[in-house]
Amino acid sequence: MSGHTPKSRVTLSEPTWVKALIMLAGLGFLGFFILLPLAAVFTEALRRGFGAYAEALVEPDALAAIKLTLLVAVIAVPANVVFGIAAAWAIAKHKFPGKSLLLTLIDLPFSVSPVISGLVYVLLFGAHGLLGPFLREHGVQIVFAVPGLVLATMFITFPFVARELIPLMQAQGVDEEEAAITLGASGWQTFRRVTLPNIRWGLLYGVLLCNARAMGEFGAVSVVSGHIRGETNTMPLHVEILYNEYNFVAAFAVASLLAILALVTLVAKSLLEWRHGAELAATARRH
Amino acid sequence: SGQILNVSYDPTRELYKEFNAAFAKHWKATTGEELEIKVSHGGSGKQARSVIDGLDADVVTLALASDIDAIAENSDLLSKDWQAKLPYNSTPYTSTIVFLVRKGNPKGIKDWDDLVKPGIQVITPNPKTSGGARWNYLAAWGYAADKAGGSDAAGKEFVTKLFKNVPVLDTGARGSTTTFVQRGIGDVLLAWENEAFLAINELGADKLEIVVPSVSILAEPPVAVLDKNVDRKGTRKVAEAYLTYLYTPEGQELAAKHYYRPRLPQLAQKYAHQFPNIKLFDINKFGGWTVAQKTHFADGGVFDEIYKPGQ
Amino acid sequence: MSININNLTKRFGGFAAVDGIDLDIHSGELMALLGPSGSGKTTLLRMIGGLDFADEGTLLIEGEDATIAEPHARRVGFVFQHYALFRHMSVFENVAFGLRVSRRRPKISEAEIRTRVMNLLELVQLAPLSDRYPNQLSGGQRQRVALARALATEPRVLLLDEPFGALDAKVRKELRRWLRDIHKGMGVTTVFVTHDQEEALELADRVAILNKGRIEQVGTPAEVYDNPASAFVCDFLGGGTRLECVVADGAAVIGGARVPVVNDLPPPGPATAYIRAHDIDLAPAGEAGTLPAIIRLIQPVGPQLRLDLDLDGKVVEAVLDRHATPLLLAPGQAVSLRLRRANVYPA
Amino acid sequence: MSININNLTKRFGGFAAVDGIDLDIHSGELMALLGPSGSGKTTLLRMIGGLDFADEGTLLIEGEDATIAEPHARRVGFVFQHYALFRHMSVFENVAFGLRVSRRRPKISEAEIRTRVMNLLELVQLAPLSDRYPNQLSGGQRQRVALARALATEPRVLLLDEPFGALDAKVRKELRRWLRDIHKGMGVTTVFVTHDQEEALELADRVAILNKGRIEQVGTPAEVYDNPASAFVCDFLGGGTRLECVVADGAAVIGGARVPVVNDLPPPGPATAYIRAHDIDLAPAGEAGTLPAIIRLIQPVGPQLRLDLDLDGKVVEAVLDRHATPLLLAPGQAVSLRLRRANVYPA
Amino acid sequence: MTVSSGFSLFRRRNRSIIPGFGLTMGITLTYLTLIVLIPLAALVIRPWEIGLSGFLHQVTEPRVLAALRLSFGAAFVAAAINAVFGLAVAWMLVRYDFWGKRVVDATVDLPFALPTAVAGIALTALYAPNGWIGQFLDPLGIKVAYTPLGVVVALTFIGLPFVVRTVQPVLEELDTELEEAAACLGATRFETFMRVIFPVIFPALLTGFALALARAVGEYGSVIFIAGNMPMVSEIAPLLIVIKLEQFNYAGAASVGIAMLILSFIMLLVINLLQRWSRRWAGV
Ligand SMILES: Nc1ncnc2c1ncn2[C@@H]1O[C@H](COP(=O)(O)OP(=O)(O)OP(=O)(O)O)[C@@H](O)[C@H]1O
Ligand SMILES: Nc1ncnc2c1ncn2[C@@H]1O[C@H](COP(=O)(O)OP(=O)(O)OP(=O)(O)O)[C@@H](O)[C@H]1O
Ligand SMILES: [Mg+2]
Ligand SMILES: [Mg+2]
Ligand SMILES: O=S(=O)([O-])[O-]
Repeated sequence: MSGHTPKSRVTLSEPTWVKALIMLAGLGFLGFFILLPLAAVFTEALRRGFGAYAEALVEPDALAAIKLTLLVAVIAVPANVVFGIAAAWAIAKHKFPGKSLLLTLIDLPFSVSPVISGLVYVLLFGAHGLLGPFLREHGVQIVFAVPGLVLATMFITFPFVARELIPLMQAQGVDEEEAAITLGASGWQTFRRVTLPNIRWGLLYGVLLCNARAMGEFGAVSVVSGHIRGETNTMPLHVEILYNEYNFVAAFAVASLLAILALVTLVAKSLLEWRHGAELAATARRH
Repeated sequence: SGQILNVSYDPTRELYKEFNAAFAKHWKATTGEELEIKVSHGGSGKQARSVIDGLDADVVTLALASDIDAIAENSDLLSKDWQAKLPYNSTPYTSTIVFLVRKGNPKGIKDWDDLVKPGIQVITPNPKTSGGARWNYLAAWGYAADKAGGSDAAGKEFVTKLFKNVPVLDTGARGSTTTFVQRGIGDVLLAWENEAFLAINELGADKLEIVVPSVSILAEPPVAVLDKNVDRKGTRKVAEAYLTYLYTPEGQELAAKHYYRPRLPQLAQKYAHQFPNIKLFDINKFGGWTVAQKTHFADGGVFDEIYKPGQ
Repeated sequence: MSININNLTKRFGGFAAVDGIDLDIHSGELMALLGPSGSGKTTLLRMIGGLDFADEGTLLIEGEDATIAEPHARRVGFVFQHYALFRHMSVFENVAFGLRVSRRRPKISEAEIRTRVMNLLELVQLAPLSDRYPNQLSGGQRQRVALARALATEPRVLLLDEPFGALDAKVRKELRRWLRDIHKGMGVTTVFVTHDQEEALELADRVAILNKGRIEQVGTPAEVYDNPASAFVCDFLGGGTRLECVVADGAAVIGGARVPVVNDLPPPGPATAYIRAHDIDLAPAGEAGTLPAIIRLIQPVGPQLRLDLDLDGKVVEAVLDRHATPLLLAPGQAVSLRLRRANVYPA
Repeated sequence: MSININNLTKRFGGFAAVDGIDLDIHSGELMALLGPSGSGKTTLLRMIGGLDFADEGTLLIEGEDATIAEPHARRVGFVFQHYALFRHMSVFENVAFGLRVSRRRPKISEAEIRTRVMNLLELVQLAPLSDRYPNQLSGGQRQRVALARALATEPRVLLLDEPFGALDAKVRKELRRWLRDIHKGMGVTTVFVTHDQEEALELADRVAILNKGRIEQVGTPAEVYDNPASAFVCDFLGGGTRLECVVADGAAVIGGARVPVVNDLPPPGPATAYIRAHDIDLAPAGEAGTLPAIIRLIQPVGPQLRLDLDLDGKVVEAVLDRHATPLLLAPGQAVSLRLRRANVYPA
Repeated sequence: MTVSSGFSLFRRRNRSIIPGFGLTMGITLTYLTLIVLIPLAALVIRPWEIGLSGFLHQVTEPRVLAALRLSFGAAFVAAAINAVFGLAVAWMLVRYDFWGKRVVDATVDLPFALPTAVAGIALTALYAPNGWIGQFLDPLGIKVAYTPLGVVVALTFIGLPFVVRTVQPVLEELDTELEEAAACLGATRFETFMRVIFPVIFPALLTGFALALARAVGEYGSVIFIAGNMPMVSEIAPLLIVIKLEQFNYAGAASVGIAMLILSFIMLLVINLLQRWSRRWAGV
């Protein structure tokens, strides 16, 4: 009777068959929806070998698209970082009426179709838009040029950094800031030396996701791009063009570059989580 | 050095790639000026919309006259009589609509009537967004109407049946070709003649073949200079030269090379062997593009009726 | 470094968390703010520290008006209940923080920062742990870092919010003595918040007892314990069993027995008496001037014997010295109670 | 409903958290598992409750082998330190949960559930709050809900892990008495874990003292307090000041003074003596058989007077009754200590 | 005391000790207004030229209604699929140990990062009748690409991380003692899940569902490649906006856009209310 095998925490585990079912459902789901598409991208990209793959990436139009994408990200992401930090500071560290309204407005771009995100700028800055004619008279081109791409990208990625920081900073409370202030630190010193180090991983995570989305946005930039070869085509648009030229290898090669970017982002992110799990755990991780 | 922007539609990518290089060289030789020619491709309607909204094009080379009409109507970029400014209705090359089927023509598709048979899947882009698709639609309509002695009712019935056989509506000609060739969807693709040739060259003569219907439409993709833009940018001279060059033997050779039917008689003759001999009717059968556009493709037009529920 | 608080009031919404408080804290004193949860202790302390600002009233620190001064201008050190240590800084850097951000010119040299921080860490017995990060420390150690950090800027006033609230009983006791020693050694005016009566009585020079945003009594531990100014204070400081009584002839009469009253006698008539467990002696049943009771429960707890006694259906708690209890007691036994003294308040 | 634990062992990795424990818990008894943090109390309790399973040894409940039985089959009620109340259920639903998921057939009727739950809520004095959600309750109230919930399924054994650990001092004291009363009323065998000596001594019928996964001593509160079986137990139960001594002639000699030894005397030679603060009397300086000391600090705490005394550079803590202290004491004063008794263990 | 110091006294008494509110709030509101509010206002006022009746006419066209129904319906189905499988994935990641768990965990975020157009092309390549997966489904008569099912597939892909990432932290924080308590009280594993675990994670699940839904409703890039875009059948609302734009029908495009905004808003409102209700125990 007492020659039993020891078991542990039986109360907290499902029967083996249930466990197997959940694993199967989970892994199968991820396999079908994540692994296979990813595999498809790389298979197609390397269909003609590595030479063709590399060639597709150094082709001048591809390089121009890569440069443009980087340029857009380099402007849009820091702008959203400044905004995100400011918004998180105001919302998480202060009390004011209308806070939940502000939070809703910050989330707004998230529930707006990318097509609409592009459209609003056309309605605003297009030749027949509200401000377009005036700007045109003064020689300012916004849509169908880099500023339009940047604006649409900013709109799309608007909530990312703020959304990452607000719950994190709310969870951290104001104790440390108050402590710093009683010790004589100025507002800037408090931010620089106390708040920023506390949110740095969350911030970096937000920046990575914001950046990935900024580089990968298609719908919104498609509306405001004008598709001028070598000039206003970002990488996702260039993928579409190559695809439409029956140049599938090149299309998937550029796509794979974006996928690699996504993967690097994710690896960086999980490294962060692995090393700074507790700090990041406070974020609700919603995007 | 100068720069001009040509806003064009999807199937002209290959043509203008080569033509631009040739013209830049020509321009350098005649004026000594370096010229950079930018191009933008997309569905014809979308391109027109971008131009209206401020895409800073010098010239447009679109799939059909109504798209340039729309530009004239919705902006002050060029005058309404733009089509009279260049020879041949401002159409330096023409094309037509043919069928692309799978190798060996397994469904035995010969002519328009075969397309409306039950069980046949026809691939065409969406006439709302694609210029090519409008030509497809009108070609089918014209065939059926003619066959019934000029009856519009017959035309409408025919296209209604035809679109019942369409399983996928891509937004542009290129999307449809990909769907048909790469995804293996459908039995027949309605395509620009030049697209059909290109598809065979690019994607495999071993997989596809062209079927030429008994009658088709004379598709006239027009070109125009955007007066307001070129005047503002000071590029009128080069823009006009650019379009005129399309009418030169060099330009016509290139068009023919990319399977557009040249307009210049001597070249048309030279390349006659390349293009099947089809009976072609033109847009005037529909009262010109302005009327055709309004009747068939505008919101609430005939095409929308085809997709009314309960049909 | 004295603090004078005059009619200080703070409202949240319509609710007055601190309601017209007057309080003088003497220079060098160790003052406890004691009160139940929600009585406004934290709010008052934060106003002294400059973390919240009063709606009414004034606050003088060393005679200067500090009502709206910035925390650093007040030169106060604040120790937060949950320490609020900077997680990403080592113990050393935490303590050095106030020196590094100091607005004093010329800047304090790195060498001097080192000396001063290490001296402080010696003081709080954490010098060997100076390279650790807060999450590598126990609760008691964190509390000591927080204290060293607050002391580093040489504050005129040290403020502590429930300094030992998050620690377990044993550590709490150790740190009490340690804080008293530190305070003795440095002599800095210190105010701490607690809701633990024993802690306040053991540690403080004087105790201010708060209730619903107002001060009920201020005095030395002995004063407030021996002579609670109100029923609330008496009850809150472990008043013991509450019994009905009648005040007559300068004493309280409980069930026929006269009990000496230690506090200011209320006017004759019905009143409420509090009898502390230590103020009850047991006598053989039937002795004169005593109350008859029945033993319900006897529990030896360490050096004491705790008894629950049934007095007319009411449970009375008594504590006797285990080694000095001559009677042989057993549950169910009838005994007499002699009440040595009582605190009595108008009913 | 007795529990017999035989050589129970639980390892985590290579480390034995519970290391061959033998323990008999009698039917109807209230047993405390007392020990410092990490001593294996929770692990032992969880094994009794069927939440963890032993690597070695057996566990009998009412004579039946329960070593590997599921929790519900053991019919134990478990009260978790942090209550583990179901946040999304009202107080009523929390208590009713065990009845609703009962595998008994026929199902318990809704009417009966209602009656039983409301009776339990009456018992824990929470009937008026039956519709509240847990986060609308105070800590003490939550703890009582947790207890009612555990009792609802009429367990044979009630297990409580640090039942009052998360409560503040005052509430903790109130709930102690209340738990004792409930236990008396229901008579269910109860085992509770604590690291608070006073709590264990005050509440339990018997106390098991754990150290490093082993049991050091089992006995009634008086037994373990008066006669600690080891230096660990003595120290852990508030052993008082530790002094070096020499055992000779049946007594401990400390600084020339002979001190009676209460526990089993170790062999003659150097040893360690523990003197409790209550076992120190003050005498005028120079009395025979006493130790000279100097008063460092006097602190009246409630009914007591706490003194720190300097005995040859070592701090000795003493507690006197405030009202029974005839000497006029002041810091700095030289006095004599008379040590009334000591616990002595081999050095 | 002078008037001005009296004023500053009043002012400073009400301020917070944490500085920078004015500055950061200023930045926030300015940026929000410039990037989000003004452009959206431009959208909202656009259909004025056609009036309310014109707006209503535009959005009640059968094709518009069909497209809206598809966009919202497919998004709803996709979010529901994600709720079920996302919960399984989150559960697996939190509760089970298996080889490669870290990698699996990381890949969940891929749809956030992968450009939607790339996803659309890749999914089409997979699910077309001659694709890796489609070739097995086609003989069974299951058509994915170029049908509403394809729309659901694409929307499932882009919404996948939301449910996992909102449920996962809640599951992680879920006190195992709750489950032990339930087990002690005699609940089976299934009962424990249904009565103890699920109600606690339900609000988070709902949040994840709402986020996935909101994102999916407006999605364009990944859908147009796989949808087939048949009017009345597989044409999504954002595509209709594009089509209307290409017809130079700005007012119509804006009308559909506004209709989408309004519907999304109502839907999110309902979900929010539902969520609040499901967390009624959390409010004091
Ligand atoms: N920022 C605030 N907003 C609204 N009410 C508040 C705020 N801070 C405190 N209060 C309220 O003021 C009262 C006093 O709070 P305070 O924190 O000073 O109490 P406390 O005595 O420190 O209690 P505790 O012992 O629980 O810490 C409470 O009723 C509290 O709810
Ligand atoms: N699941 C586990 N895995 C590894 N080690 C464990 C586990 N549970 C407990 N331990 C270890 O076993 C020892 C005993 O733990 P246990 O929780 O029983 O102590 P405890 O007496 O209840 O302490 P506390 O008073 O801190 O609750 C500790 O050293 C602990 O670190
Ligand atoms: Mg407080
Ligand atoms: Mg424990
Ligand atoms: O490019 S098209 O307009 O013909 O699709």
